[in-house]
Amino acid sequence: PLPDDVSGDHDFQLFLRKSLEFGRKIKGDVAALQDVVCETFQLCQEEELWLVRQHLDVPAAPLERCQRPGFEADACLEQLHGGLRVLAHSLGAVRELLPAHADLVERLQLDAANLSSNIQQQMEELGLPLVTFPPEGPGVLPAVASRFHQQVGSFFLLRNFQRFLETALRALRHLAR
Amino acid sequence: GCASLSVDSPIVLLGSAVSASCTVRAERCGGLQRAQIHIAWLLDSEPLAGRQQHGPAGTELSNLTLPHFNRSQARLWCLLQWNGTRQRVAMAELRAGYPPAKPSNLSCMLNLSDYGLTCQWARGADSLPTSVALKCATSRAQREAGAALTGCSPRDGRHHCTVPRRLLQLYRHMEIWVSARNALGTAESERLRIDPMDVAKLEPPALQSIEPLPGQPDCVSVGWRAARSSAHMELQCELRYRSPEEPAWALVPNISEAAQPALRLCGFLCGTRYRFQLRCRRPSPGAYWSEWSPGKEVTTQEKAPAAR
Amino acid sequence: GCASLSVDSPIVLLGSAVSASCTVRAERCGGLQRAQIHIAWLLDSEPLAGRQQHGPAGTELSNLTLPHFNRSQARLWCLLQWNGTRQRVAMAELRAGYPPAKPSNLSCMLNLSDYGLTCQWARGADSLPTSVALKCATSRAQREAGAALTGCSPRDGRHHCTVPRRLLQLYRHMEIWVSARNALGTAESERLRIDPMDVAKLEPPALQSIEPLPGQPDCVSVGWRAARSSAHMELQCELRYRSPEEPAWALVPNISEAAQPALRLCGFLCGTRYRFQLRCRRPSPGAYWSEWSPGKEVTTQEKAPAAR
Repeated sequence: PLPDDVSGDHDFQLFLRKSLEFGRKIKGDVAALQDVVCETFQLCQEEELWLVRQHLDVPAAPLERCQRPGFEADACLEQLHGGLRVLAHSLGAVRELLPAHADLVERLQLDAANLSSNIQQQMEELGLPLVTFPPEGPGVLPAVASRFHQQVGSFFLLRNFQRFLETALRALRHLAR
Repeated sequence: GCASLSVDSPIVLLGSAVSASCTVRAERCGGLQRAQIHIAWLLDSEPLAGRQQHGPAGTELSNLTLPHFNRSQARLWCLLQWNGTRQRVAMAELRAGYPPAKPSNLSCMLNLSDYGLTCQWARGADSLPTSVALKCATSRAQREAGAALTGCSPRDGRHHCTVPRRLLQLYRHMEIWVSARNALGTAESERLRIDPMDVAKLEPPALQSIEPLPGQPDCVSVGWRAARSSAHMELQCELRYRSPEEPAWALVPNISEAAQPALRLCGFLCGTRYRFQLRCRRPSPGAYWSEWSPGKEVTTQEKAPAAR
Repeated sequence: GCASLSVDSPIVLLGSAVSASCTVRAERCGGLQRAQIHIAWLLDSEPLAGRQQHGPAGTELSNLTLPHFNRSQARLWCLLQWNGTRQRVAMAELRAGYPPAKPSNLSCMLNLSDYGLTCQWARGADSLPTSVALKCATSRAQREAGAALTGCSPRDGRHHCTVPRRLLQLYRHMEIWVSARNALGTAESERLRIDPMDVAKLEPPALQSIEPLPGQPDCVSVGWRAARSSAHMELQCELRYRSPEEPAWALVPNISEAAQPALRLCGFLCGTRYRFQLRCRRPSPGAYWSEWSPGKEVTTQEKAPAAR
């Protein structure tokens, strides 16, 4: 677990403030990309896609150690680190669907991977062990048949990412208090 | 998945008919019973009515025909009601347009600084995603074998591009044309048969000196040089001159490169200030004039007083 | 070949000695007999005298020493007389100069439109071909392992370049320095330890509205928004205002992003026209101010007539 006195440690507080700001930036870019998906693919309302969703296994990154009752600071940081890596990797599939917005998607991938590595470096400086698994597979959307299913897959990937960030920001704010 | 949508042809001629069919497999639709299936359609956001019927192997089927589909681009949606919500279960992207218009007014110019051949043409508006390429056939064998190579491709939406030197054949005729292709067909421009050197845009020549000729007050000697980049070329140049009083330029045409380094001209008024400019081009059809050289001025000699 | 020229070191410190040796193999020199060989030297076009002697295995040898070679660049030629003509038979390029000067005044700025980090520095004149690179070390491990990567290289002769986003690490300290290398050595600038986000150049904020506060004639409400590209950021902003009569701006410092969307200020003269501008920066050392926002003007309310 996190060393007891770390919460008051200046470096750790600076890390949390920077991560909060970085998280807000990423969340803003995810929202912008959701607008693009809505405008480009006419996929805007989640409740219209539940049926199709059942045939897609869009991975969501687990964050139960960042929420009550299972909240545990170091385990939460580890889940944040792992989840950001998976989401950064899976955005590759979205990039192919939106060639005209490749810059925005690439920036999002870079930012998510960057925040993940910031967390990793901070944990290393705190002497916390960190197990990292390479994200496997071509991306989030395994060989789904139609373009439509890929587009719906990208819709849910971004929605999962948005929810992941909301939970992450809440956890970071809690740690910063 | 729960449903699949098939369209006879996703890209059609503007205004022609499109038929689509949505097949729903109840058992894969989140517990929906076959009897509960009501298939609806949307063209972008416009509701349409299909003809629903039982399909093979327990599927439910709906067919839809768009008699005159005339949107350049649209999304056709197949929807179901499920748990009181409207579910989008399948989609197809439709496009309508025309085969590419025939590119016209193809013209090319060779740039002597990098020997790139820049060609431009006129093209109608594209109704569909169209790939455009400038084709070059150098040898007769290549032409007959239909093995033309792509000289260059214009960047999106532009009507010009530049064939790099390494794909050109100088001092021999090439055939050049524009090919435009989309899902509904291909169109080719007229073929331009040119030797790239014949359409070289020359650098302007240099007027080095203009001197009155001693004893011939109405004559001058014009010293000039072709630009370095055309020093080795056959040239067809023309000189224009004018005194401030005269409204129009006088022209001395068909000056060849052999007239270097100096040209003798007579017929000038004495004691008059003249301004001279020179330009050159290749002596071939379709050649481009260089810009006029910077002007040079001279005042011809006064007439010698008649011996009394 | 007929002759070979070896130099102890082709690139030397300006003014230091250079020794060269030219070896001639008569049998490979167009029928020259050993006795006829007379080796001459040229430094560019300046004749020099060498010490000629017989060399091993029938070769003829000439040694030359330039005690103080101080040309930044020169060609050393070895020549023979052959059939009455002077023959250039071997050549070596010599250079003299100094190790690179230490780059200084390194500063960087992050551009928020593409998140490229542009760094610039001061550098002495280069006496020799010098390769310059901006080095970045992100993690501590990279720093310790000396595994810094090249963020960017300035184009010939320039003193700035831009590290692309994909090589940056945001929100965490990086070490950045300039490395200059030539044949005589390497020089490194001081190391800049920065989080690129701390040197972001912000877009100016927007002053959206400035309204007098009812019942408080000396107060106004300033409505403002940070630029979109810094909407998520911690900010340190300052407001300046001035009425036409006053020569100097008054300043309201340390306005944080939390003061959005509106800020209440008092202490203004009544019935006076004021002009307001706002700017923001990152709340970190070395941060750059944005430009001032476009100005906005307001006239404060007249004082309410005292009740008699």
